[in-house]
Amino acid sequence: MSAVLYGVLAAFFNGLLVGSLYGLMALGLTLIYRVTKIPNFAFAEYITYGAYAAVAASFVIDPVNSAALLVAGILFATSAGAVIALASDELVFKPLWRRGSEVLQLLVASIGVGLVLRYSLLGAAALTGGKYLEVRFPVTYQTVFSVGGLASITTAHLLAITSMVLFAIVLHLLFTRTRLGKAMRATASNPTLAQITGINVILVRRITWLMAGALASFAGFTYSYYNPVNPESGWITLLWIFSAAIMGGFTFYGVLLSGLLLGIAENVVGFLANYYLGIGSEYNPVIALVTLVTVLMVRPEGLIRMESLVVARRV
Amino acid sequence: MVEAVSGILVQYLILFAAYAIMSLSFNMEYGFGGIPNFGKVLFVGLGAYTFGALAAWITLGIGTSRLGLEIVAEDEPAYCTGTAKYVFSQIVEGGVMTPLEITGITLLAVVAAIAVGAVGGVVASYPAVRLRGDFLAITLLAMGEIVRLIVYNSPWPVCAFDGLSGIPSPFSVMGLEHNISVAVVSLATLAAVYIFVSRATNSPWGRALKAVRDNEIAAMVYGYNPARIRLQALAVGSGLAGLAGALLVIYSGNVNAISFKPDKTFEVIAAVMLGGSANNLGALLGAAIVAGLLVFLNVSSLRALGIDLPASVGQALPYMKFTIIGLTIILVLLYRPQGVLPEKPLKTPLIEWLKRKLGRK
Amino acid sequence: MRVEGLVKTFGGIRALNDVTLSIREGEMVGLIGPNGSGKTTLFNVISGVYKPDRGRVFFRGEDITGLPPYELYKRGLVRSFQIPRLWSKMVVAENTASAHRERPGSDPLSSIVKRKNWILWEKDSLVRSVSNVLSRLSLGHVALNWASEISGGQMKLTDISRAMMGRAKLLLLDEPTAGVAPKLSREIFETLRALNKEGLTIFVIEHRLEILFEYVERVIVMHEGRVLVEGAPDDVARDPRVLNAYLGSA
Amino acid sequence: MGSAPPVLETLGLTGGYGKNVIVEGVNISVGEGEVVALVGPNGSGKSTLLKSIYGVATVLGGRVLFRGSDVTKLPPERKTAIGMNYVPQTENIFPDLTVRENLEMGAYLVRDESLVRDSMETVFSIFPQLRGFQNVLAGSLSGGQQRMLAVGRALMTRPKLLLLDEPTAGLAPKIALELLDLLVNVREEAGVSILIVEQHARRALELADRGYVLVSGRIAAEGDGKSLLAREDLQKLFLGITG
Repeated sequence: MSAVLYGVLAAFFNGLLVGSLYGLMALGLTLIYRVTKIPNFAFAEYITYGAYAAVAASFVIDPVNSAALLVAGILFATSAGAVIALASDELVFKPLWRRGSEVLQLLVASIGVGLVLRYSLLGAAALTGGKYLEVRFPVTYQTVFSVGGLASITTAHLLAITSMVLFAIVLHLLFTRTRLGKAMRATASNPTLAQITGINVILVRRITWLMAGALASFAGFTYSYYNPVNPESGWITLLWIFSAAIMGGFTFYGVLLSGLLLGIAENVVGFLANYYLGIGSEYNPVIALVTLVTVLMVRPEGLIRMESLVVARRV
Repeated sequence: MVEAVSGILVQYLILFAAYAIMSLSFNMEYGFGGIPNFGKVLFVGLGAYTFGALAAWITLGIGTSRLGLEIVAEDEPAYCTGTAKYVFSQIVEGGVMTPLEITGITLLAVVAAIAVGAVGGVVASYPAVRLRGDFLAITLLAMGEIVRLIVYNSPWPVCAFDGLSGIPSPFSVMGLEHNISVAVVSLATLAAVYIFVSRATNSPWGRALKAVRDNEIAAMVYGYNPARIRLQALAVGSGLAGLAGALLVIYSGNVNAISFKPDKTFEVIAAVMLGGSANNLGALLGAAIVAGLLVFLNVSSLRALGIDLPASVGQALPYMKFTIIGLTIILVLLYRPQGVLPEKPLKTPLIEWLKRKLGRK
Repeated sequence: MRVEGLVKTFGGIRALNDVTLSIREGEMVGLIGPNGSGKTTLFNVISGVYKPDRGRVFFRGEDITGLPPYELYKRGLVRSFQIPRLWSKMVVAENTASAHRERPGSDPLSSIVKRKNWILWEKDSLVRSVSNVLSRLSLGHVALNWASEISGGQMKLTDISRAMMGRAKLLLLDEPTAGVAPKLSREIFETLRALNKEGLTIFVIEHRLEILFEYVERVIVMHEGRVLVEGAPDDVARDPRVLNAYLGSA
Repeated sequence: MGSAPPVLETLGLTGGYGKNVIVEGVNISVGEGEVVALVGPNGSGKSTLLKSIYGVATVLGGRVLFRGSDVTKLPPERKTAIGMNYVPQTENIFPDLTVRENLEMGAYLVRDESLVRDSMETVFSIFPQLRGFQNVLAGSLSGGQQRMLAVGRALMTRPKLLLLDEPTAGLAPKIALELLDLLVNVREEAGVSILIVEQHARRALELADRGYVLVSGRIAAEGDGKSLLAREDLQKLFLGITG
């Protein structure tokens, strides 16, 4: 096999993994945005905290039993993320929303929440002697099959892809088939009318945050399963997550596809640019960001929309 | 002890001046004009890169020819090489250039930094006219990251991840104490910028900015072209941001793209929200507090003040600063959304006259 | 001002259905009609807030269809809104002042370089015209209050004060007296009449017909997106079609 | 109307927004199975009266009786639960939900699935047009269809009383007429009393059993629809030319 093809394949496999993570992470962000209209910058931190909580599970569970550890990791991560997400809404976003704050104020508030969470974790890691400035989930992934030893599919791929697809389907079904999901959409679409029809808007909001937080931290767990994690890991990925969410037009299937596409494009295009033009892979992130800015400028309603969301209304 | 404290105080004054200029500029765009320029750090960076590269390039060109040297540099600017560092040090110590020359170069580079910043602002007004609110904020933030990532990885203009360093200090060439001189010049610049901004905003233009911010359709009906006013605000604001960037480089003698992460924008946002949006004095107050956090919450600063921290706390301290900044943003939004110094009517003859008239009653 | 064959559709509903009408220079004309008959939409199309699907708008002989509102302002066309769109975080006097037709110092460069100029202008002429307009509308005592913190009637008046400052040739007023006490409503119309006498053309949507009919020379009645009747107030009031329109003709 | 208490009765109802009084001392009643029209010139407070009854606007004085019991202080969602429903003039649907989902959300408080299905059938039989659009986003319906959906949504809880705020505002005349005709079906098929605020006074009064004319926040005339229409002074009331 020629070197180019080989390299492209390796980049593609890697992109598949990274892209699934983007998609997985963007699902929770989308959930929050669709129900509460908050562009939540603190979402990155729910991911990071999830990863750290998963690692914390290994202090409790005997690391020899890897299956039990995986389960404990997931449980620790999701419960931590759900609690933190809910707390950030109850303490910050809900009071602001009640007062009728504009979107931009909510955005700034979420940046504040993000700073507090991120740097508290960094501070705590530093306080404990810097040992936790980088952590890794003790159970590592295994190669499932490999082409020539470099381009390989691993259990991390399987976990990321399956969970992303699964959660996207679950969320889509939740929103289209269930009473709760429809109540969530109704709340977002017309809160006053939702209240009149007897929907408990506050409860719906709480459930949304719990779910989104759990999703974020599950993604964080998945991240820590294949990569070392530091307190800034979530934050560094945040703009990519936003890219995926915006490209997908904040629809669950759209976000899934955009995430995959971003991850694959970033890696494959990056590889080709390196191979033929000598541009280093350190420019890869630029691809995602330029895509984001382009999409926002040209089609702010998203590139890949898998549902019609906002319709032309009378002005 | 006294020396150490005064050293920190000087450092604080410089940082205060730089942050105050950034805050005044962000306040003009966001507070008065309602444009969420979350890419503030991009324009500060543009100023810094421009100033650093231009000053280094000219200085090095003159320096090498006078020293009879020749620098061969492949794939990177000559000023990134080790020889360049030697030339720079010779300029400071060996009197290769006259104070007048180096002052001229510095001023030229400052003007260029302002100009490039302003041009960047004009470019940024393209999305600012088309997008609103959160999407605009994310776009500008992402634009900032794109430029930072490229600059950080490319040898042009500021030597990639090594950064451009050792730019000769004009004050040292003149035989002055560098930090104190920078502090004096920064404060003088800040004073000029403050007068500029407060005159520009306390004017019919300030009313135009607020009109577009408060209700765009009404502003259009009464003859204001929002696209033009947004462009003006971003051009002026980004020019000022470029100036702040240049000041930071003059102070440190280095430029490295790593220091222009979004966090810097967030510090500025925190300063403006804390001090009071659409209030220039508020921006100063906010900058004073934020710069204070950044300077004094440091192990070395605290040690100089006689406070010794356990080693572990010392390591956590740089992070805790940002926790406090984040907390500040949240608390201000929750409990005093208008900031410490709330928005006031613009100081124009009209308002002064009305105050006198209504006050007399 | 003349509009020809204006059509504007929203999601399948024809808000304006072939509207043709004209206003002569110096006239004061009332526009009435039941809710949803297209009055406000007509104003929005004339003033450039919406673009019409079909038809043209002419102002003093010039085709101004689809021009942005700030271009229309330059040509002397100013409007007010039914729900006043004030600049809420500016004080009343600033709201009034910002609508002034002359605007030295309203860009960053001239606000600094020509500072003496505009300060002098503001002291000499702006202060006087603002205080004139405000006292004429009895807003003097709230001149320094935030526009978001005055009563609904005062908001209405502030909006009118802006329209007066614009020193327009044609003024479109959308329900200037809605939510204003009856006595004040009359005063508003007295002011409008005085402005009209000074040469301002006024086109006004109004629901208080008893007041409107006293002041305008001509009334245009809209119904279901069309011009139903136009004529002198007394004739219009007696026209059976108008009664039908208000009671709901089958 | 027999001896049973009227479905709705207001006693000296005064309401508005904040401290702003818009309607004052209004006494009206709606009997079992009656369609009552509330007409009057623009700005006379018709919508506000409806909102005060349902609890969306502030009640500043007086009482609201629903089937004999005092419901003045009940929040809107409680009123929905006990059989009153309200269709606001605007923003009366969930634009981002499909037609079917809008109806389901209308019956959010009804747990019994078969009841929901029955109610939906009733709505579709009253508004056959909607049946074909079940899976279409409500926001993309035409204005007339949106109003039908809004009324249908309110019918999903099988209310005893329906408060309709200008269901025909902004509709083309032909469509408005169709909708008003359909409202007669609503009464018959869903067995509900209706209090309707209507701009098209003539149509509404022709359709209604009784009517009230509201002028400047007070009841200026009342009676059965036909006799109200015959009154000459009514025309004057509408054009606001007094004396």
